[in-house]
Amino acid sequence: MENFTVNRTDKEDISVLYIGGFLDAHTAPDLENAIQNLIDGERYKIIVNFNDLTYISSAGLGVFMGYIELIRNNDGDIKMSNMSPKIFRVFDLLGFPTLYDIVDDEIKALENFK
Amino acid sequence: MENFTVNRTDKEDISVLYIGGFLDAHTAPDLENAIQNLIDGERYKIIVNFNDLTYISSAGLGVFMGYIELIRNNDGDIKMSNMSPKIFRVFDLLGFPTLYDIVDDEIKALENFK
Amino acid sequence: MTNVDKKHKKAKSIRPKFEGEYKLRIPSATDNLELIRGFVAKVAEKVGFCPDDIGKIELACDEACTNVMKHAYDKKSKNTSLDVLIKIDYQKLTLVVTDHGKGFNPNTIPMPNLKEYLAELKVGGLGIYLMRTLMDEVDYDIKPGVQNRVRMVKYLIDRKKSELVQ
Amino acid sequence: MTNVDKKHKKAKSIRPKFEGEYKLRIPSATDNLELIRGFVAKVAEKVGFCPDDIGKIELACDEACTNVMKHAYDKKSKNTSLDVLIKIDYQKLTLVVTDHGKGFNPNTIPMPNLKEYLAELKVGGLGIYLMRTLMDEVDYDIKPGVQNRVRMVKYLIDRKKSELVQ
Ligand SMILES: Nc1ncnc2c1ncn2[C@@H]1O[C@H](COP(=O)(O)OP(=O)(O)O)[C@@H](O)[C@H]1O
Ligand SMILES: Nc1ncnc2c1ncn2[C@@H]1O[C@H](COP(=O)(O)OP(=O)(O)O)[C@@H](O)[C@H]1O
Repeated sequence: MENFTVNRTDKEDISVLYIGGFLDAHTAPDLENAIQNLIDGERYKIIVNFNDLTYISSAGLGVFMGYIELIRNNDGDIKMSNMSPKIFRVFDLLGFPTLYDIVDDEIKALENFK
Repeated sequence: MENFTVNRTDKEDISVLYIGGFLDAHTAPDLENAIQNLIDGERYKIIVNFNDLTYISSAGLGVFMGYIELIRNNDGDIKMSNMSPKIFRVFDLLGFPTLYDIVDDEIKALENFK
Repeated sequence: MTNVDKKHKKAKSIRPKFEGEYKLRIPSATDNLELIRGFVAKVAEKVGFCPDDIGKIELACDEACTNVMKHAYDKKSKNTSLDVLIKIDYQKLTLVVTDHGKGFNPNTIPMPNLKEYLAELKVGGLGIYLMRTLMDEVDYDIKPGVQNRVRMVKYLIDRKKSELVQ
Repeated sequence: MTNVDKKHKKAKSIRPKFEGEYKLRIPSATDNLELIRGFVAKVAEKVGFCPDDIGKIELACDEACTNVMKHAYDKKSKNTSLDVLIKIDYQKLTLVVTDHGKGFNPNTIPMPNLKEYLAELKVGGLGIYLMRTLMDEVDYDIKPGVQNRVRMVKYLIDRKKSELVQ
């Protein structure tokens, strides 16, 4: 059983991270590694597709907080798409939608990078 | 969440019980009720279709042991079909295949009543 | 026929008890979070909470346990454990997470001002805030080195409300 | 930039421990069997047992707990509880199910002769037989009214064998 999965697809200068399973204090380092890899490759335009994510805790939210400044300072962004209502509610509870571009699907997220 | 489900379909003089979920000491009485209802209606030709059953313990096996004699004394039988390998293994461990007619699918079970 | 009669007596069905205590003691390590969440969610489901509230209880419990795993013990400590107690009755679910670590003073932990927090792009410091937001009551009982507890309550009254709404 | 650096330090990853104890105390009622099975199965999965062996451990634990729920306590007793302890290390999983009920003498319980059993169409009496068949070691420690325990061991060596086979 895979607790947490992260798969990357590059679409020109934009990278999409597909995340699945649960993102908690145990699996957050896996997502950090994936984002760190993008940064090491100077790829700052990032879409995180939440389609297969079933659970998130504050440890998961913290990963995004940890990188957003650096990424934006490099003309990039983290855009988020395909969140289930359950996951969105946690982001919403903490006011994250004012800080992050959270959109319905990946196509919209790609458009917003144009 | 339904822990255990049992649905009945009558095909002429044969009744099929479709069981699903888990059959343990907690849910065994539900299966007993379903079989008791058949007996009360003098329907002794019974197929139990295990297709959706995910788990069985000895309490579940006991239900079949409790009725088989009465049913056979009335020219009936309990035939079993569509068991997953996991469920079959428990029956097998206890030698039940020598006592019960356990077949691959419902069609075969119906045929065996002819 | 007594023998046959005996066989036909119904298997004893022990009725669900909606009052009771469920206790868990497990190693204080993040790879157990999934296990704890699954357990707490099932108990919450048994009591009759709606999926939304089950999700809230699960998350609040995760946050409390994550805090124990991250903050309660020195890294060198061995055999560190964490207790989760779930008490259920008709009206409410009480969740008590206990550690035997160094403790802290919850009064000195300010609740984050979310706007300021987001503006400053801080990392962390959201756990206790979430717990207080998700649950109806949250209080701490800290005895450093002995027993540190956080007690959280969720009332089941919400069930009726949410059943009406949905 | 120290502030930014700080943020980028990796979240602490606390490594899975393959040694440790998991304890559960729950009300002695059959509606908790599912909860127990789910918990035990997850721990067995963590240790690395193959699906077959996880199923065996789950069933053996169910049988032991069902026996407590059916036989250990008088029907009138209130607040009756059952303990499940899972100890894991690299080589084996040990499952201890404890009740505080009336106890029994396991030596007087004959192992069923399966052929005879089936020929006589008996109901029940398969639980302990299953436990002994499914697990590598099973022993009882009975102190009526105080503490009655069944201890069952499953060795993880089977893992390699089954990994080779599959
Ligand atoms: N069980 C605990 N043991 C010791 N310290 C704790 C415990 N729970 C919380 N704390 C302290 O409270 C602080 C705030 O916790 P929280 O709001 O969850 O945010 P975070 O864990 O991200 O820092 C922690 O940084 C820690 O210092
Ligand atoms: N925890 C227990 N407390 C009291 N008696 C027990 C306990 N476990 C088993 N027994 C006794 O052992 C007998 C055999 O158990 P088992 O093989 O599981 O079959 P069954 O439960 O179907 O009778 C039970 O009928 C009961 O008398």
